Amino acid sequence: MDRLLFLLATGIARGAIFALFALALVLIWRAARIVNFSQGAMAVVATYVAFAVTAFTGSYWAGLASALVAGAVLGYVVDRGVMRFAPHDSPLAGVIIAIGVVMVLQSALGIAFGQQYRPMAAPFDQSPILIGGVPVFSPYDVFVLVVAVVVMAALALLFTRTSLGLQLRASAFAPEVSRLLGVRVSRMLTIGWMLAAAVGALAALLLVPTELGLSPHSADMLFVYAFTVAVVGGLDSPVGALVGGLIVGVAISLVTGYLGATVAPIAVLVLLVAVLLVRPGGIFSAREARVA
Amino acid sequence: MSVESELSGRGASAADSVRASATGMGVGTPSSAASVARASTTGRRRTRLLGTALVLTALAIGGTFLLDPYRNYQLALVAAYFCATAGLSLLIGLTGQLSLGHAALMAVGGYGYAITANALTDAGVDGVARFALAILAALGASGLVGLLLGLAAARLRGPYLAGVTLALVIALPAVTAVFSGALGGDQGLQIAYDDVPPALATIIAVEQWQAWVAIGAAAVVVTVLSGIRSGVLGLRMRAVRDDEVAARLNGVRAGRVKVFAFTVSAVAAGAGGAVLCFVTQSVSPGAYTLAFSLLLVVAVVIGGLGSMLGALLGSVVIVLLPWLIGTLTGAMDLPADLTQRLSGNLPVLVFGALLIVVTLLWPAGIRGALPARLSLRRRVSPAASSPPTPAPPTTAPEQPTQE
Amino acid sequence: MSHRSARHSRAIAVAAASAMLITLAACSTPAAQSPDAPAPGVTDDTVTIGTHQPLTGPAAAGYSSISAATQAYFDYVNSTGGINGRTIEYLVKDDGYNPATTQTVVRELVQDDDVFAILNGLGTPTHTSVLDYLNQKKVPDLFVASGSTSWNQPEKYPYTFAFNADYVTEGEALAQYATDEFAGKKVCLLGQDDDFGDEFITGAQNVLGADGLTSVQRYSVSNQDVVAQISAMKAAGCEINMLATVNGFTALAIGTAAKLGWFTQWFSSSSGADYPTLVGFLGEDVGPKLLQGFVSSNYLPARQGNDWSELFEKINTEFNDGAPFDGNTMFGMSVGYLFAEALAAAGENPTRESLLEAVTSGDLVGNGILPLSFGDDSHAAYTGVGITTVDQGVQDYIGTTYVSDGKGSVSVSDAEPVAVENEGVPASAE
Amino acid sequence: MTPLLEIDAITAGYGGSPVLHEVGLAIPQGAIVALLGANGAGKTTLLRTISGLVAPASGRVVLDGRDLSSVSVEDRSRSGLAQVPEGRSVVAELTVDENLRLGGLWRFDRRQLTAAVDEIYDLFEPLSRRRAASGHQLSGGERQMLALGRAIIARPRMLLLDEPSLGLAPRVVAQILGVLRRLRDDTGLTVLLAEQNVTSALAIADHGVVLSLGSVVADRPAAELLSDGALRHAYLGF
Repeated sequence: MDRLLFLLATGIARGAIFALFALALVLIWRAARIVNFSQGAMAVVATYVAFAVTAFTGSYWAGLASALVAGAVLGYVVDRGVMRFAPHDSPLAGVIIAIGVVMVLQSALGIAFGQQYRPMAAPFDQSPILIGGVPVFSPYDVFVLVVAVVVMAALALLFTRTSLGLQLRASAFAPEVSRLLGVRVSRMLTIGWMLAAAVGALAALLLVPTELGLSPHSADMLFVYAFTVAVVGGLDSPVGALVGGLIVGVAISLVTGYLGATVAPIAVLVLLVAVLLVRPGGIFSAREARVA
Repeated sequence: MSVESELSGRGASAADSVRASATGMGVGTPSSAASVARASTTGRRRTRLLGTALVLTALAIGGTFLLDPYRNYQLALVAAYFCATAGLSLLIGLTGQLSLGHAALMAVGGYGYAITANALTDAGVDGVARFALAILAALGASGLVGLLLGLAAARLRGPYLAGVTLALVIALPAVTAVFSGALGGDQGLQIAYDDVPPALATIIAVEQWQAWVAIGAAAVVVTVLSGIRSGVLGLRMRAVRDDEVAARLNGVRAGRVKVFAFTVSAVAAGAGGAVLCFVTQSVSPGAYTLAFSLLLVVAVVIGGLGSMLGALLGSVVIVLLPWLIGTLTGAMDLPADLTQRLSGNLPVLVFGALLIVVTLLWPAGIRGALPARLSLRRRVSPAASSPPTPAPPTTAPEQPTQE
Repeated sequence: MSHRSARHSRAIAVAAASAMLITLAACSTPAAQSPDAPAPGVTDDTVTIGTHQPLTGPAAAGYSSISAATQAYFDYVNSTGGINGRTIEYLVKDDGYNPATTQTVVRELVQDDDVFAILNGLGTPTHTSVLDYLNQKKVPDLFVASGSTSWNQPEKYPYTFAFNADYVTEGEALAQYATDEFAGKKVCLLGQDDDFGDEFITGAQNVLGADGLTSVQRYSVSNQDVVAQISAMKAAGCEINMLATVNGFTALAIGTAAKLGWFTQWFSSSSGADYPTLVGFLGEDVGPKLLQGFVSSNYLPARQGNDWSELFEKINTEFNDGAPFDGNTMFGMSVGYLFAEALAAAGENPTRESLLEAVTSGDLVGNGILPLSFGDDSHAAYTGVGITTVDQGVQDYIGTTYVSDGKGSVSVSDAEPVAVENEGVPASAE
Repeated sequence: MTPLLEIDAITAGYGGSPVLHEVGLAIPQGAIVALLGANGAGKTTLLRTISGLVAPASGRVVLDGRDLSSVSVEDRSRSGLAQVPEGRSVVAELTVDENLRLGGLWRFDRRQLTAAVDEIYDLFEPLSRRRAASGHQLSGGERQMLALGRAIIARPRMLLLDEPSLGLAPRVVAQILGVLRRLRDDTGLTVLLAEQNVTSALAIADHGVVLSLGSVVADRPAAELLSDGALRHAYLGF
């Protein structure tokens, strides 16, 4: 029982990071109908910026802020520099270009910084607090959860309560009509990329201190798991990203704990196939009609 | 090059042609006149296809004599990759299904080959019998996995399918670790080595023999795929890609077409994996990574989606480019540290940049940019038409077209 | 349809031309090697050898510095005039720890670059994929960088020789040390989910008995989260925790345990026990504290406080741009030294056969803390390991060395470490 | 007096095959002009060219003396040109309220916007009862009202309407056209109304333009069009 609680807590803490990253995927999907395969690589680039800034200033928070800025800048560059020119007649073009961006960014990082892991310190203690003798969340886990909740709440407010959010949603759902109404859809698309890339960068930044350290491949598995999360939840659904993130995080934790680490990727595959066979658009798919 | 000939030209017309063919000769009871006409064009097409295949294979086999053993090994790799990229190109280019998991399907073929070959070796079977049975097992295994995956794929669209295939290739090492008894875990399986047949032993080296076998296998796979591609089935695949609803309304069973395409593509990939296993005498999960899967996609895209010649050119590029870059950086007198960082990374950088540039500026790939001579010949040919349209003009994603 | 007949006649012409080629060309024809020709890769003043190493990809982080160290050692030897008047050219090819790439680059080394031998190819899955090939081609495959037992199969792979003490031996020695010094404690094990973990577990069980391990946990390199495994070991009440982990995961295991408030005894394989690397992962502040009392096995000279380390550190400063001096540097230079020794012993005009003879002669001594075991029926380099501990930031031998008989039985050895001679340049053949 | 909207020899189409050939029109301030013609005559293409969604191969669109050639769709809208596309394209994922606000975002601040939205609710009474309903819950008539309301909320000078009556009950059509007429009378709104429903369009229009196969074949006062039997037969089918 204790062990179950412990594994659940661990799964939730990691699931929150998956959910954040998946949310970033959902944001771009909604805005541009592109699954941003390059998001992991973009997030790692931003995390390198954060690493450098933290090393230079000695402040974790300056690093965090710079990761958000760097993420947004990258989002701008990738959108305006590459994605905007993607042929619109093929739904595959965006995916393929994104794969190209991954290859470019990761190899550029490898050439610039080499492959070694650069350990990143967490801003809070990572030792779990004992509750009734059971180690549950560490202060850092709590920090991660709080950040995840705050970011999601802020995004929800942005999208539902502000005119920018209204324009972002309208541009995503009906770009042509929005333009006829004077909405600068192209700018909204770029803002969507910047927002998503910043959120993705934040997720990677939160993940790295719990792992071996920063390397050009730090976000590879994060992307795979978060993509699973987004697909399980439904690419159109931010709520799906949140719920999917927790499901996948807890599932991986339980499988690793009870069946072994080796089985985890198989469990993810099985989960993915099972969900999609029952609901081909993910658990929270709005409707079948809106497809790429 | 009739490998390149296409029945139908631009994507938009594919649905229309199916409409015509569905009423005339497609799924329903065909009118006899139409079926006669079809039989004769099919016959002509087949003859020409086989002729081309034979000539090209003979050329490739002849070419092995000009190469040293290492180039012959590279040629064998190209041939093995060609099996897989040809299948993948058919899948992506014709049905619009994006698979990021073809490396896993190749691995299935490789394991099928290795397990069968080892069992046969233990049973005392060797030579051609062992090779043939092991290849059959490889094709069967990859076909089965492809069928299962295709059944799921038929229900899924674009990114969802990409997600499942991505998870498949990620799960491959886990599968081999869990079943390490049969699959050898991380180290994979090793097989006994097939020497040059005694009759040829004095003429050719083993690398050359391996290249022959690989070329032969690729020739068979690609000829079959070309046949499918230019036949009624290819037409139906295009129709499903362009407009699934329209295709359905015209009697094309979209689900079946997709499952069929996925299965065929998986078998082709499996053949590639089996050939690779034959050439290298081993198969292991580390060789079939996500990065390799993406590299196959790179090959198909930069070669030119949907085109067999493009798949071949793409395979050549992914084999030769890393070697070329390595040779170049090796020749430059760079600091050791920089050389180390460039090695491995630079080819990936170039591949990524190529992928972006080709998709943005050159959507028909290398194949589409070939000199006019080839396209001229195609224009004269009656059964051929305009170059392949890699990008199906489907109901485009809603996206603003400009600033 | 005239174009078609034109095509056919062209096809026939092409076919005829290729038939001509087939009869004329002899480029690929296997030629018997003339016995007087110099060995591949050997000229009057150079010997070219090659290796495959993970310089990129996820595994590069832990290992890419090894070949640089070997290269630095060869540069040092070359600066003194080389071996028997020949400088050693070391071709390092990146395989990204991908067996498919290994196969390609090793063929390139053998067929295109005509190397004399392959030295220190790194990794079990990668090197396994070229084992058959190298032995078919009769290319000396020296001092493989992995502790798999696969390399020690003289009958099946006469051209392949190991370098590392194998994982079984390491597991046996560490388990024996636990039995000798920590009798009655609960011993557990965390292992990588591949041959590394499997063979290490076999070794531990050889000594402790089939159910002598209280808990056995596995991890997968693709998942950098070992909380579930460490918490299970903690819950099982483990007291001695054996690790078949690479450096990153050793650090991850120790760090994760610390986060769980669990400060316990660790026994690590040499593959994941490099002190400076571990401190790098754990951080300068807490690393030294968490690693106090850390036990591991090793067979190469300690990183500091002996003649070898002083020599290698000097070479590192001079020929390796002063790269961090760590376990990988020791390993890489030791490999270089052993190869130089073998090459020197292979004679004035080395051939592949004389090189193999030199290795199997049993005369090579290497630079380890115990003698090499190479011989006609052993292709294992070290059949034993010494125990090291970390005390106040210094990782050194405690003087206990175990030797395995290869049948599951371990005994204490009183072997003496090999001393440095001739400034670390093996004497050329007289 | 210079016309509010001037279309000068527009040739336009999709993928290189022109739908419109040298179309010219001039619409004076405050007029309601009916754009008539059979299905495929080029009515929608003309409207999309005016609003900027289709780039003409040649020719100009001039609004109030300003050449719009290099003006983006968004900025055309912001300079007083509103379009209600065919098919009552409300954004189905947004609520009625959000759809309306979207139309006025660029023009008003928060407070003014609320007032402007309320004005639309006054104009289309049924909508005010469905403020929180999402677009896909609305009836066809409600959608048309919403699309029209959203187009006029930012007080455009020129309104382009594409087949507003399509598929709607006559009563609803009358209501919507009535609103148009009132807007013109009250605010001087200029309207270009593409319709297949000739009678109801000409009932409120001052002027009629007939397109056939992408060319203007008639450009006359509404009453004249109605009385020209030959023209009606040839192009308007009644």
